[in-house]
Amino acid sequence: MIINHPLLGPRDSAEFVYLGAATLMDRPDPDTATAEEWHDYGYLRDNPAGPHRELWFHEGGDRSILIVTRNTTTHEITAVELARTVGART
Amino acid sequence: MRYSGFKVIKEALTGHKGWTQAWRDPEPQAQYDIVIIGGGGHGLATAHYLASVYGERRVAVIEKGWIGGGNVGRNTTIIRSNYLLDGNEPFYEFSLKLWEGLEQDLNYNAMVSQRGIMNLIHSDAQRDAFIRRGNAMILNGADAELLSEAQIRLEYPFLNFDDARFPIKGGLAQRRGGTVRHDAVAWGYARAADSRGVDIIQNCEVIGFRIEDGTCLGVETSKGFIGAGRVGCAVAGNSSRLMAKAGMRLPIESHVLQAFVSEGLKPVLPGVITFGAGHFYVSQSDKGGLVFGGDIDGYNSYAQRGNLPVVEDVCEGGMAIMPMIGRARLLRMWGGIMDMSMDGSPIIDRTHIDGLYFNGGWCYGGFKATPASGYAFAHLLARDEPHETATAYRFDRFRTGHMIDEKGMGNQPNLH
Amino acid sequence: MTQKNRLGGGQVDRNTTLTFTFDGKTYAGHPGDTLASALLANNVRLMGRSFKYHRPRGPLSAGSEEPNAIVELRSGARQEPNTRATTAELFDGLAARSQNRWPSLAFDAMAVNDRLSGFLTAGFYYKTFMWPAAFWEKIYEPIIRKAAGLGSLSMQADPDTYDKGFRHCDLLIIGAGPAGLSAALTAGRAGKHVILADEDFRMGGRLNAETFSVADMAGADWATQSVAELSAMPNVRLMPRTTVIGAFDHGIYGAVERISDHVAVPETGKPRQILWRIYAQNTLLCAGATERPIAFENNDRPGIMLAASLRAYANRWAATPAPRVAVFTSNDDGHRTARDLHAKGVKVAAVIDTRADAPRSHDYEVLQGAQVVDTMGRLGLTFVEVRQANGEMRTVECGALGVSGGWNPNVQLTCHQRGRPAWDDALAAFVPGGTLPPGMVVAGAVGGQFSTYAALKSGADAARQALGLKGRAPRIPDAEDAPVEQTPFWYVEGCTRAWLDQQNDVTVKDVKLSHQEGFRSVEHLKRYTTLGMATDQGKTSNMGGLAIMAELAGKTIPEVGTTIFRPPYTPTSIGALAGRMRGKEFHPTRLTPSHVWAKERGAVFVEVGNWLRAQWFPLPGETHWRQSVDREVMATRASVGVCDCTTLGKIDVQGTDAATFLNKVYCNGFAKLAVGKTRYGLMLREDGIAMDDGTAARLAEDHFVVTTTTANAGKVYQHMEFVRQCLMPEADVQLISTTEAWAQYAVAGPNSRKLLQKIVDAEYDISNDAFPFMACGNITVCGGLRARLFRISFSGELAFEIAVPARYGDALMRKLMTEGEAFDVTPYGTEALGAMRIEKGHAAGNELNGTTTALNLGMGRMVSKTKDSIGSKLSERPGLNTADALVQVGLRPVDAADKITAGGHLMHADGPVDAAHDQGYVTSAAYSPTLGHMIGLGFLKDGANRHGETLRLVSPVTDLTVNVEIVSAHFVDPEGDRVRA
Amino acid sequence: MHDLIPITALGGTTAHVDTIGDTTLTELPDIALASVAARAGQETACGAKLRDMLGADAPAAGKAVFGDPFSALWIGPDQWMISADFATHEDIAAQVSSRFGRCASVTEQTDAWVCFDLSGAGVNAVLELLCNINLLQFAAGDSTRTSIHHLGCLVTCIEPDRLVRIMGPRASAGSLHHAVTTAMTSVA
Repeated sequence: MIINHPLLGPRDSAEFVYLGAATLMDRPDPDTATAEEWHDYGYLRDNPAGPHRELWFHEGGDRSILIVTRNTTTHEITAVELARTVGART
Repeated sequence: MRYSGFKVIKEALTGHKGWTQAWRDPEPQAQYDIVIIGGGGHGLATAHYLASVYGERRVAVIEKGWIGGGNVGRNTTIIRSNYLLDGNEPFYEFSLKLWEGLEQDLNYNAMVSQRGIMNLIHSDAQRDAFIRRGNAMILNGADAELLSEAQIRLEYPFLNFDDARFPIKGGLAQRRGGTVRHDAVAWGYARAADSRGVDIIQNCEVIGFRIEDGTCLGVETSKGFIGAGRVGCAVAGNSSRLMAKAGMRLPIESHVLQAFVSEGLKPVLPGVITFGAGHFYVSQSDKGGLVFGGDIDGYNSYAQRGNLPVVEDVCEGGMAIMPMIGRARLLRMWGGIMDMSMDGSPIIDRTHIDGLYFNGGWCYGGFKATPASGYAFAHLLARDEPHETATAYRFDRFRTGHMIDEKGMGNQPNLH
Repeated sequence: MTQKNRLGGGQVDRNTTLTFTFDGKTYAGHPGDTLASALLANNVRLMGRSFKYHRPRGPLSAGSEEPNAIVELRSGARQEPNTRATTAELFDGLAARSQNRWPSLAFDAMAVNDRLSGFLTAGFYYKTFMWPAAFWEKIYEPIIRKAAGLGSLSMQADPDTYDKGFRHCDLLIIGAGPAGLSAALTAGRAGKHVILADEDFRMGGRLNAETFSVADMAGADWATQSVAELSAMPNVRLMPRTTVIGAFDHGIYGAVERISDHVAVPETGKPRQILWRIYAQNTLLCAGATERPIAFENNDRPGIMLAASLRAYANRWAATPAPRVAVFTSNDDGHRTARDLHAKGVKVAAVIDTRADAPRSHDYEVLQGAQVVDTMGRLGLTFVEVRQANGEMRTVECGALGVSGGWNPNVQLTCHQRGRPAWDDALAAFVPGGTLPPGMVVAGAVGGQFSTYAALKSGADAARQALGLKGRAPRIPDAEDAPVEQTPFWYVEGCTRAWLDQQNDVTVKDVKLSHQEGFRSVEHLKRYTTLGMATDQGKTSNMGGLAIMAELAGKTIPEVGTTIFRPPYTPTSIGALAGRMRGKEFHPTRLTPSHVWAKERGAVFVEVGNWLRAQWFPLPGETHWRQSVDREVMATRASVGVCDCTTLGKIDVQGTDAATFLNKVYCNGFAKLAVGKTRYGLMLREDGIAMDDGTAARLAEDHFVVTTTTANAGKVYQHMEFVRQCLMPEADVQLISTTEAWAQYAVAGPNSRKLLQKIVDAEYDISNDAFPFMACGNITVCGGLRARLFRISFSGELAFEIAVPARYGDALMRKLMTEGEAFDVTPYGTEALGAMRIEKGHAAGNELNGTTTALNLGMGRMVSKTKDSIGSKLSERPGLNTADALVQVGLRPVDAADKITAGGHLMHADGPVDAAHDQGYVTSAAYSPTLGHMIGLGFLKDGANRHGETLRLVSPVTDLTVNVEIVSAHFVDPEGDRVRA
Repeated sequence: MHDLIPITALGGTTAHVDTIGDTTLTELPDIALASVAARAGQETACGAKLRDMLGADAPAAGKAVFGDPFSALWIGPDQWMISADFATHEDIAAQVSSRFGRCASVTEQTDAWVCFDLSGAGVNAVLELLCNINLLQFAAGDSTRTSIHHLGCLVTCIEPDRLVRIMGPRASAGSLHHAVTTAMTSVA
């Protein structure tokens, strides 16, 4: 697969390490979250057949973590963002 | 109709006119006691044991395509019970015992071939881990044998001993491990279940569940509503998609695992060999093809196909451990969709919806589990309590912290 | 060595004669020949045996779709099984052998299977061999396995090498027939970066096999001229002998280039093959079409082949299988074969055409509305039996029969991303469907454009369309443009032993039986009969099987389904897919800065991940590794030892939020760590399980150096980047790995300070007061070299770790050795390191096994309750905090002579020994030279409260049962006086 | 002056040079390296300092800037690798750090890497066997991190098809050297 890196352009996915669903960025608030919320965060996944937001670490490149929107049935990639930028915005 | 050598000879002499359909092709009835969703190995095995062991008479298996078209038809055919943890080992050993009696049970030759499985050891830490595992196997009533490097040289002289990046330091063998003709498992269970009255309904896709007041009453399908006292889901690979129709999120990600077969070669491999310092395992089929595989591609996918990096990674492992295969040719590669669970172990459990039961999360290890999975799921469906070998496979183990993590990789499914 | 069946003309170089052998017999051929064409020219039709029935077989085709003429090439370690004679390029000295026969190709004892074929029908093995149960493994299966496979491996390591590479292009054109060449010319002239790949060694595709003219010259000449023009273009890369094996995601194609398969032995240093990963903006598939056979009784005899292959042998290779041939066809294309062979002077005995209105000829007899109903000839065709339109039978004498049932587009690559082909009624064939791999278009015969002109035009058009080229369309050269008419004709009525899949011996009868038994979907058919699962992947067989199944089911062919094609397009050497990553190069090797020195010193090395580390340093007279290791431990504990610990991961953490960041990733606190101090840290995964441990040294308010275990360095770095970028995006933290930048040595033992004082520059006071336990700092050594010093200890002794830039590591080690002579300094390896850490009770990889918590490790109280850190919440789950949770303990044998084995399980001293009574397990074990017996670390249920208890350590897999006493894991200096000395 | 004699990444006391066919691989031990990462909120200030130091704008993503005495490669968002002559800049981290003050984190990287120059006609033929770089677009000043035989490397184009600099992990210098010379032999 080819991931169109926002800074570096098209890069082979083999340069990346897959980290999982982008929901991993939504870590529960340690002060308020319930045990159930921690369980859901840690263990439940939407796992859709279709567009999926997911994290790819550019280990063999610039060490950015990207949020890639990729269709799990066709592997088509429709969006790529820098996780740090998105995380800082939200 | 019973199959036998005599029957084959008789038919050969009479022009094969007497062979009948291996299983019927019925239309669904309005109501069953138990409906199994998924005509793969696990679903068909469940139906067989429901009928043959638990005496259930009104059982249907519904399959969206053709039976045996999922992971039971696309795997590397290995059976073994070389697990470490108490939550797993008794279950897989039970499965291996069922394999050992499968032909007689089903009156179908699935070619269970116990030529052994050998996990190679390449470091002291790995040896320590394999000794622990071998002991766990023996303590659970399975067989295990630790081999020295010298013994490996004797049994597997073609491995790379002298030019290895990671030298072979021994191996953990399970002599009762081996391979099975995978398609025949689906067909054998189907035929046996059908012969006891189970309706196998192909090309019937589940569109949704009918759930009222927290109770599942049946399934909406492409062939209309089918009522059921209990509904069991065994659709590994598609578990999340199916259970989403019942409003559930699962501790599962779907990943693609590629597998490979070479052109037919005269027999060279005694059994299954796994390379402990790379991603490569291999056996040789009764037709002569080297059947091999390695790691999952590593990203969520329902596409049933993989990509080159993993193909190369697997072949690199193969050439590293077995450099004689360089001139053998890869004939075909394919991808199956794995239910990768959050701790690498399966789930056989009730759901929070009455009458709805779940079997899935088999990761890439579902094939070897087929008989025990069917048996344990049948037990759960018939008795509404877990089978004694499958008590740990609960949904709530992640909530309570009782994970069954053989590889110690934690809640990252693609690492299991 | 007469080439009895060699004709005139063709594209073989008669000026050069090549000699080769087949089954030990010597023959002659020419450059340009394939093994098959040369054998046919030498009047050899019998080239192989089928898989199941061992039927005699000759080539069915002249290309990579070949199911029958499969041979072993070369000898010794280069023996290459299952090679298609139809694509093997002839070279001088080539040695080929037939396979799957015994004792000889002409007389094969296993041909008895053919007599038993009535019993060996599709799926027969599922129905028998079940009684008695024990017989399967002992008797039946060994017999079946003995018959398995076609060719054989040499059992020796492949002596050749393989490369892998990457290429990028604007347009990848797959297939250099008329469509591909036309497309390449169009794109190349427009200045685009083009790769043109073709599996053949000669580009031109069917143009080389036909007698058509293009632009008023022979088609083959036009191809040659076009190739010459293309090769002069710097922006066009021609890749003959290159098979595109697969279409992968996002325009990545796998292609195997055969660099040295047409020579006896690769040139020194050159690869046999190269796997190219081609990154194509656009791809044009011009893969052509494959002729399809017709099934009729005994249609598999040597000499029976596809009609277009018969004429390819005649036209391109100037060879005919026999001087007298016949053609069996359902369409006009078969007549081309008759015409071309007749023109070459081959006697055409008859053209048997299934159509009543078949065109007649002056040159040979045409039997209209006739069908071949049987054939004769044990090892090669002698006669065909024909049923004529009027029902009369007639025998036609011929040594070869060309069969033409029409053409199937080669849609394989269009299906590699699971797109399904579409049925084209007009062509009565599957053509590329609507869901091609993104970026791919097709042209030429694969798209149903069967005439030469249509191929040329569609190639040019498709290239223009794919690349968005503007301007006037190029002129298409004049060429053959015959209308295409394909009358479906799959099999001759009433046939049973009529082969569909010739290699796997699947006949019409087997398909009928499959249907009868309910195996009716295409996937069931394939799996039950093995149709299409041979080395040709069903290129010539799938359609026939589908057509018959459709007829039996009363459905159309597309209703029955399509088989899916999977990579690779043709079978691909495993060596090529592995490339250089084998032997010692399987993984890169990491060497420590003291490696050169250690090697001089005679160290024994061990692989630790990709690192090579010194395991121990044997001295003269030491004959067993334990002698060396015990000495190293004792010397270190007695005076001073040095160990290279560069392999530990080092991560530089800087920024104003560095301390906050570490507070998040470590379960224990770091915010209040003073500058100049180091702290032990335990890192959890978010699921509460221990991930790694190490130290963090605070060099400045905003600067830490974190160490990780050797094994987890990459994982920890990745985890820290995740926390930094995904969980703390606003924080001011910067990370970079410095693992390899610094040579880092542990200097341990009571005299370690004294030794270091001889090296550390005088202005740095490293006395216990000035530089106490867990101190750290930047210093200089040996007269001004920048260095770092950490007072940390893994051995339990007074110890330091000293780091200098890696290039000085060798010199520093030598310096430590010479300066340390006064203290009998001893270098120690990983074994002594391991023994000392077990003596001290430090957890390592065996304990941090991915399932253990801080509680298990006896560090439960380290998990801070006053702050949030990764993993702290999920570590609170009840299942991880049961009263009988496993806790790390030490183990000593009750009888000091007894052995302790890592991996052993712990059981009550009396009582059952089984999984249900398991109390825990041993993680690490070593001989403690300090204590004079073996010791171990392990995890034991409620271990903290069971010190002093005697348990049974059982390890049935190593045949060991010993009694052990549970003790504290801190065997040496439990109070920690030494490290603080 | 200290008395410790350095060795090169390949383990010699002098730089290794291999010429095979038309290409030459030269080990470059005399390069000092330091990473510079802008502190959060200090990106502009850090960019200005880089401009001062390089005499040019800091290289953008995937680019390199060559200067005297300092050159720079982009290695990540707001992160660069600065290089200079070892003889005069052995203490490059201290030198760079003093220029940047608190607007950047600076880390010595000199001995984290082994540096090679691969030169000669047809360098691209070697490169295409080693790493996935689109050589159709690899122009002078382009720099990319890529994988060579499983080793993460920085490859910088100095002169297209004639001269590239390859930086790889120092501990694996031998494996990297073997990979490159093997490819040089393949295409020779």
